[in-house]
Amino acid sequence: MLSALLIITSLMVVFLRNVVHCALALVAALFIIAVFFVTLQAPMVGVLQVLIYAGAIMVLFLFVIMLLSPTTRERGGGVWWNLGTVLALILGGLLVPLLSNSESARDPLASTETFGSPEMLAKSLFNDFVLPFEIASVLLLVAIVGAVVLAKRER
Amino acid sequence: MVPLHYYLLVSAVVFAIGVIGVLIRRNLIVVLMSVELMLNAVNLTFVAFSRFLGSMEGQVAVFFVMAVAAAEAVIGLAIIISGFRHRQSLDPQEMQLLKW
Amino acid sequence: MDVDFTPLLPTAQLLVTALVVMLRDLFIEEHEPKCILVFLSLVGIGLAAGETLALWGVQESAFHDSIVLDNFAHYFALIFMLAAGLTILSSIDYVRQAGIHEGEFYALVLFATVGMMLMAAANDLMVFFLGLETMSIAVYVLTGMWRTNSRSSEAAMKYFLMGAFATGFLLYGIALIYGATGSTNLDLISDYLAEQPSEWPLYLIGGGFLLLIGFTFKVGAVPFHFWVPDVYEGAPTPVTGFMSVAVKAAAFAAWARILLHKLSALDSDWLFPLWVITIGTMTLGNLLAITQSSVKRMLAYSSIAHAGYLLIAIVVGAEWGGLPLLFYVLTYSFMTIGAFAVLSCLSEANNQRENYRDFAGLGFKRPFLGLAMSLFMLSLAGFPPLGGFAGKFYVFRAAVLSGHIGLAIIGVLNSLLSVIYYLRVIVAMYMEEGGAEGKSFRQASAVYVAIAVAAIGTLYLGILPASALNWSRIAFASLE
Amino acid sequence: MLGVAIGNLTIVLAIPVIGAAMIMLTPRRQTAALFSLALLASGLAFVWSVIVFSLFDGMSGEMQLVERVPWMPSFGIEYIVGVDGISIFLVLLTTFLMPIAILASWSVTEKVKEYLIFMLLLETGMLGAFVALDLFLFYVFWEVMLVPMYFLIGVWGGTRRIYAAIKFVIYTMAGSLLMLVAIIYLAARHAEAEQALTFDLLKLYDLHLPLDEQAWLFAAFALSFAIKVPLFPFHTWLPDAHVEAPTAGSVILAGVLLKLGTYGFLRFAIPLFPDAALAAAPYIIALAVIGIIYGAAVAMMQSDIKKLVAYSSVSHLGFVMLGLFAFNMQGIQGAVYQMLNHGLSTGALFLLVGMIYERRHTRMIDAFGGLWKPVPLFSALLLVITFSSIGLPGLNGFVGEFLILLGAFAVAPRWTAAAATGVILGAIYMLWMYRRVILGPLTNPDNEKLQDLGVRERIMLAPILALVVFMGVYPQPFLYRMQPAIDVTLKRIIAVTPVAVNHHPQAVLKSKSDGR
Amino acid sequence: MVTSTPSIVAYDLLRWIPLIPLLASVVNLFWGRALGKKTAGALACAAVGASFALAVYVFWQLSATTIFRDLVYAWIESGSFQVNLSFQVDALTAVMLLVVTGIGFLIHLYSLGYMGHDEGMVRFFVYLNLFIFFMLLLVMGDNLLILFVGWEGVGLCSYLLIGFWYHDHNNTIAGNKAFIVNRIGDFGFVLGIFLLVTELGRQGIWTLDFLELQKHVQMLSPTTIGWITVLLFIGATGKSAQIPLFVWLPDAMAGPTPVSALIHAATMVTAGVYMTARLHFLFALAPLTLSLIAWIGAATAFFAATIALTQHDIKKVLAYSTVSQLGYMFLAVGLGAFSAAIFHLFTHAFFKACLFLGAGSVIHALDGEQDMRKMGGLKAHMPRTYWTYVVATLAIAGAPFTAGFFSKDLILWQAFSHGSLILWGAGFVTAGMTAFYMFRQLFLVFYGECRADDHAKAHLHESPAVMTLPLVVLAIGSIFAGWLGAPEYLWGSRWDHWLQPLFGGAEAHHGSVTAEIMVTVITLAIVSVGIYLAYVKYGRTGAHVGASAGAGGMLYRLSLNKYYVDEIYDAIFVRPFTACSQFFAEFIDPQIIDGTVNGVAAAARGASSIWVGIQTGNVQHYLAAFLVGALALLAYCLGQV
Repeated sequence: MLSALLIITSLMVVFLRNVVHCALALVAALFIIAVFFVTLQAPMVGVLQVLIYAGAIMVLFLFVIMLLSPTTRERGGGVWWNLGTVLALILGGLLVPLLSNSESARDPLASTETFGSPEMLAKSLFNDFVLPFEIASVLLLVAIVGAVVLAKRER
Repeated sequence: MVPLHYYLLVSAVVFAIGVIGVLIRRNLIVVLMSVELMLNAVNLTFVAFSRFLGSMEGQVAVFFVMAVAAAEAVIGLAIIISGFRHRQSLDPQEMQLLKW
Repeated sequence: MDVDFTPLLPTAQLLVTALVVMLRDLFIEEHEPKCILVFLSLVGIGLAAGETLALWGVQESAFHDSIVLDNFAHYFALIFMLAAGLTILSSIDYVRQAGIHEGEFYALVLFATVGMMLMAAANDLMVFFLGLETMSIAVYVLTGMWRTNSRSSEAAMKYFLMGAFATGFLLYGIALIYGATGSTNLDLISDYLAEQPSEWPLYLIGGGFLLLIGFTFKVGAVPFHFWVPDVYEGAPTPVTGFMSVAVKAAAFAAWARILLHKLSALDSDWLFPLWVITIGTMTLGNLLAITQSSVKRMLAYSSIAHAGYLLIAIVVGAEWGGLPLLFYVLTYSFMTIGAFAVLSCLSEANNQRENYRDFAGLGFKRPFLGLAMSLFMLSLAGFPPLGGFAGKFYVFRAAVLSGHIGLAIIGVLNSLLSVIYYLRVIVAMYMEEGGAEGKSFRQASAVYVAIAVAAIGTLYLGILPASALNWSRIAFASLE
Repeated sequence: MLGVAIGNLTIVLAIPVIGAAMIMLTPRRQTAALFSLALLASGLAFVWSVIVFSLFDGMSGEMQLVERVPWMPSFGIEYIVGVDGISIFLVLLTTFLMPIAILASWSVTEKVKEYLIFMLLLETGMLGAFVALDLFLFYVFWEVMLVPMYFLIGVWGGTRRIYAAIKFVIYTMAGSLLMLVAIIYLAARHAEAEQALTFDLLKLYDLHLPLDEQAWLFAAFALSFAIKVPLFPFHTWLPDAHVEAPTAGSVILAGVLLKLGTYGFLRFAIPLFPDAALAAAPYIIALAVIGIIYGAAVAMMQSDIKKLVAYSSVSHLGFVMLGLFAFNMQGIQGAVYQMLNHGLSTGALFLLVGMIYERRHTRMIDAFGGLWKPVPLFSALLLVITFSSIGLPGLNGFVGEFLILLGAFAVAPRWTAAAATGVILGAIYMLWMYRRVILGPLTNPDNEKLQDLGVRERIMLAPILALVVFMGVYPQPFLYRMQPAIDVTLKRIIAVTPVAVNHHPQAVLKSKSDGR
Repeated sequence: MVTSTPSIVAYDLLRWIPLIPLLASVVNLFWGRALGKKTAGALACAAVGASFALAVYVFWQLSATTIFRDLVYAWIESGSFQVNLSFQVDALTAVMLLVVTGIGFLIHLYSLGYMGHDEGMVRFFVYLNLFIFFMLLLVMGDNLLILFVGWEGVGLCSYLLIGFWYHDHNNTIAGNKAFIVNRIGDFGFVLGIFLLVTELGRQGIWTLDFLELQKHVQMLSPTTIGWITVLLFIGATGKSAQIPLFVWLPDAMAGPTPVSALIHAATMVTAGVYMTARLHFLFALAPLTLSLIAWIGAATAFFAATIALTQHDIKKVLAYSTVSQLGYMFLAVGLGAFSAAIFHLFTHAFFKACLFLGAGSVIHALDGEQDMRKMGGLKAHMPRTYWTYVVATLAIAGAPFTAGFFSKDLILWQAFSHGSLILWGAGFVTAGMTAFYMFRQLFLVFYGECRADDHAKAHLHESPAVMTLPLVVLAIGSIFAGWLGAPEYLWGSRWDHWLQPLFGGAEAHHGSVTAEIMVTVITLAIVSVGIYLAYVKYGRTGAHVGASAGAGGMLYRLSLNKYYVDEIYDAIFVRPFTACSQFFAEFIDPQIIDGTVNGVAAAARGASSIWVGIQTGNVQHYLAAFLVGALALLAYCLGQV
């Protein structure tokens, strides 16, 4: 049920003609994924998903869309669309057998109720993954600098 | 309880759909969105695995992926903007200065 | 919790340097000279290099084995810093007259270097991934930094799109491997692979292949090479040099550590595809380079071809290929950086002088540039006694010793093919008239220093490679 | 590492490089200084090589004055140089021709500095290839040699110089790269067999591979050498290179470079892979003979003197190959002797052609005629050299050709008979050329004002002519020094006594394989 | 036929005989101009004179059974193959030595006068001395290779001297022709040597030394010897202008007349005969080759004579007569009568040299005119030349008690007694024709009224003494030289005694004296017939020379045009070869071979320019390609398990 929704929204992202509609479809898709996260006992991640993606990133997208407000309507259809679609479908066709084998069908482990709680996330984040955490900060710094350098309007 | 490969398949499908978008859309912003879609598909995989392996690493990974996704989105949009300044278009197929 | 930060010292050093450069930049007025920034960054690199040398031989892993500092990491760290240093040296005037923000430029070069060092040292897929992204994003920006130049921005766009696309696959691969092995830590992964080779889930191998795709993209091997010519041509010349050397080197470093060593259990699975990819990469690169009219683009294709030669070392496996791989990367860095430095010497804001005809007569108008360039070209073509030859020799030697004589023969035939277009540069420089005016070239000593260093390195590695070979052996041995 | 006392051969190798370095430091305006420096360096190299010759013991066939310095020890790559009765003469030939070539370059006016530097580097390259006893080292010099020649042709050459230069390089590399693989493979096999990693030629001699492996390796080596020689189907780079190269370039090219091919056969291809060489002998002999006749026939049709001489080289080198693959003392000795002869006479021919070209700026035969009246001395010298290359008894050419044919006749009488017609053809095209250029009425008015050879030109030619006569009248000093070395080589190939017993290659091969 | 083993004496004076002319030549080469014509010429003559004197001195001490040897140094050593530069003089060599140096000296003298006005005189004498040197090398060398060196050397000198007046194309072409045709002969010669060496070498004998060879010649199988001798004889046909390689000699007349006399009549062309005689022990073992030689000799003698009948050029007539006389010599050789051959060589040297020099003197007088139709009636103007010419003509025609009489009849008698009538017949007829064309020449040149143009007539003059003196000497020689070899029924042959030890019983057939006299008489008969015909046709008045040209049918034209041999050779050998090498040079080399090479390069470029198209510049194409690659890899991954 959920997954059907997810797939539909994603398809809308890809196939809707209007950029804004695409963006909104993407927001919807991200929400659904967040829901998935919650069902998978990752509430914290789900929350972050909503905040960062639906909140920050999508807003950024919408800003840029407004900023550039493309005048020309995007051209679509034609052989290229079909070709691309076919290739992607083949990709799906290859991934499916790759992923769906008996081994991956095992049942979930009996999990403690604390699993996925903010504490656990924080613990592993600041113990095992403190270095990546630092790197991530550097990464974001780089991104900011870069964005400024690239997008700043020349005086 | 839903088996693991159910999630895996869903994410695979979403990934493929993202790929479609990157391939066929002639609007860079949408292409960028499709990339985000791909990354989210991967996130789903991560979380699913972490759930079924009972290890937090997957969720942590998702955290980092979000950071990366954010960074990429930012840079991508910046590049799109600076490119838009050069040729008033968002059509990736109109970038033809460099070839052969 | 007690963490030993010493292994991170060089990385941290560079990071700090980058920040300092950026901050210092804020206090410089628009039109003042910014040599101080160059000075700062070089000092920082120098210190970092010094620390790395001091740490040479230290074998430590920190942060729950998520990062390993060994000679391998140090070796590549030195290569990255060398590349960064030479790039900065050769880019001073280029950047200035291209109207690129210098502070950010140098800072980003340093950031990229940090990312690379993390890649080379990463012992955890997450660390590797973040390092990779740090590097990539920095390089995307560097590529597009010449904002007044539409080619530059187009290159950035293409690079970014394909890079992000590839990232998706890479990440997917990581996810699957994580799913199969239950960890992102390479030690644990390799242990898992060692323990029960029998019941690998299919998607483990699939993940391995997706990872492979990501790497193949980064090193620019056929059929994932399409970004290379366009991006290299569009990017500011010093950046191109930096990319073709440091980025490639970083990718190969990670490849050597992760695929060749930790995931070596999967080698047999992708041996054949790699074999095909190698041959395709060498051949296509050399073939397409022949008909280029722009030297810069020719060098881009030639860098694809060289990725092919490096892949030979990968294909023949860790036992034989390790040492040649590292040695080749070293020699390749010198000659390529040098070539691009010469190229950036020629270019001007309004006219980039990248075509063969712009080189006409250069050899006699600017003997030093001519000599250096022909040195680099001959070295790339693999003439003894230059570094390029030594590198090729050991690669082919490894191929023969490990029984891949076919690869060796195809390799030498390819380098025959490459002679055609490398010599064209020399033909232009010495045997044709006209071309760019001699005096209009940049006189800045900095570039010449970079070129000289590169040239000396090329010669030295060709004539007395013994010590360098020794280092690379030690470095690769430290992986075990 | 280089703390070892530097030996004489190394000094001979080093002198030109040092000279080049000094030239590099000299301001380019002082042409005279540059030339005299180059002349000094090459002359010094010659003197020193004569010293080496005096230290050389002609009675022993072993490698002498050997120097070993570890280079890349972990890969068994060493710097090994040494000479034996074969290479010493080629070294002398090189150092002897080089000063003359530099004298011949007096007419070079622009870019003199680079020109001289390349000449000297070229000399080192060639010398190195002659004295190297480590396969890796040999390969290095072999390729190093290529670059200066490429520049000499490409920068100071004629109208189609670029085409010729690139053709030259590509052609040569095509062969040598495969040889590189073969070298590596050989060393690898040796490492397998002996557990000793080395590229030392003398050690590799002792490795005996099965015939099929030998065949492949021999093919790889032979291809690269055959291109250099050049053997019949691989010769087309030669005319272009010769025609476009500046005079000195042609002199060195014909005088020394081509010898590297034949030398390579004698020093590397044959003794390293004796069985394969024996098996291949019939085919190579066939090619050589075809080359002799074909080269002569094509030479006869040329209207450009330089091209004619170039094709004559194809023919002459065919003789050398024929001698080498006779696998007996007469054949090989004759071949080595003929290498020297060809170096001298063809070198002199190119010098003379160059001189006339400097005066008239054309090399077309029909632009001349009746030159004897204006330039008698030139004509007389050209006559002598012509007859030397025809192989007139009493001049050097005869001794070599006679021994070659004698040796070859014992092995393959019919092919030798065919080859001997090459002697007739040689007379035909050379005399025809001479007649059209020098004799007959003086028709072209441009030729009336020609002035005869000047002092510099006489100085250049005198030593060559002296040698041409001396080597024809009294070859013993050369021959008896070669003999022991060739003996050693022959022993490596097969247990042939110097007597030209009639061994048909296959027969010997069979007997050998039976012996195993 | 093992000969009495000769006694060998070391005698290091020999080397000076060839060396002196060489030194003179070198001196003249470098300082000739400085010395001036006169001195240079004098020096040259003196040198030859000196070596003549030496030769006589050596001859004096020589006995028929001794051999003088002089080893200078080892020339070539290779493995066990060794050749020395060393000389030997035995009975045979001594004869040749005297001929070469003696006649050579006379001709040098003559040249002083003849070339006196030529600005190239110094060069001329350089060549001439060089020639003497090589000729001496040829006759004195004690092994086959030194002989070959001389052999080639004289070829070189003849090349140089034929083309002496280089500014005329015909001369230089003739020179080339001479050298190249000789090369063809030498080709056979060398192969012969190789066969000899290698075959003996297989027996362990490595030598080219004549005495050694003679010792070991039995080791060789008859067939081998047959091949060797045939190959060597091919060399001889080249050098001595026999069928099929005689074509160069007539053209060689382009050279100055003394050259024709010395090289192309007296000495060089007889080298072939000398060589066969020198290797008699080898040829004697090859009966088939001998008969081949005999037939070729006879045929050459006959055909050359027929050609000589009709020639107009005074020197051409003599040239063909030379060829014909050489034919006689080879006839003798073929009959195994080496001694007779050498004897005829000896006498022929005298009268033919005399004839050539006479002709030269005539040409000199008419400054350069060579066409007999423009001569006549010179008897009055140049008596000395005339008389000597008459003597020589009689000698060559074989008038009784002249040199030619003895030597020619000896050969004919050999042929007759040998029993092969055809050979004899050929020689016989040739004798008649010889008489005819020689007297034809005599009449045309010296009798009748003078047909020369006026300005030539104006300064008709007898040649100076320095030219006529040699004529006289040679004329005397051409009478008495023959008396050495008189037949048994006269005072007997000292010649045979001299050469007997060398050739052994080479000629055994001595039939009845009556038969021998018979043969002689018949020969004289046909000779006189020949002379009579000549007189009838030309003697009374040389008026209708021109008419005679018209007369005569096809045969006449055939003979006049030398049987079109040159044209035939041109059509058979020269043209096809040139055509084929043209094909090589203009098609095979540039198109096929080079075409392949450049083709490969072009292919690389082509492929490059095509494949470069895949780099479209459209990023989404790139992405698609990326995806395809990824799919391929994943597919492979799936396919594996």
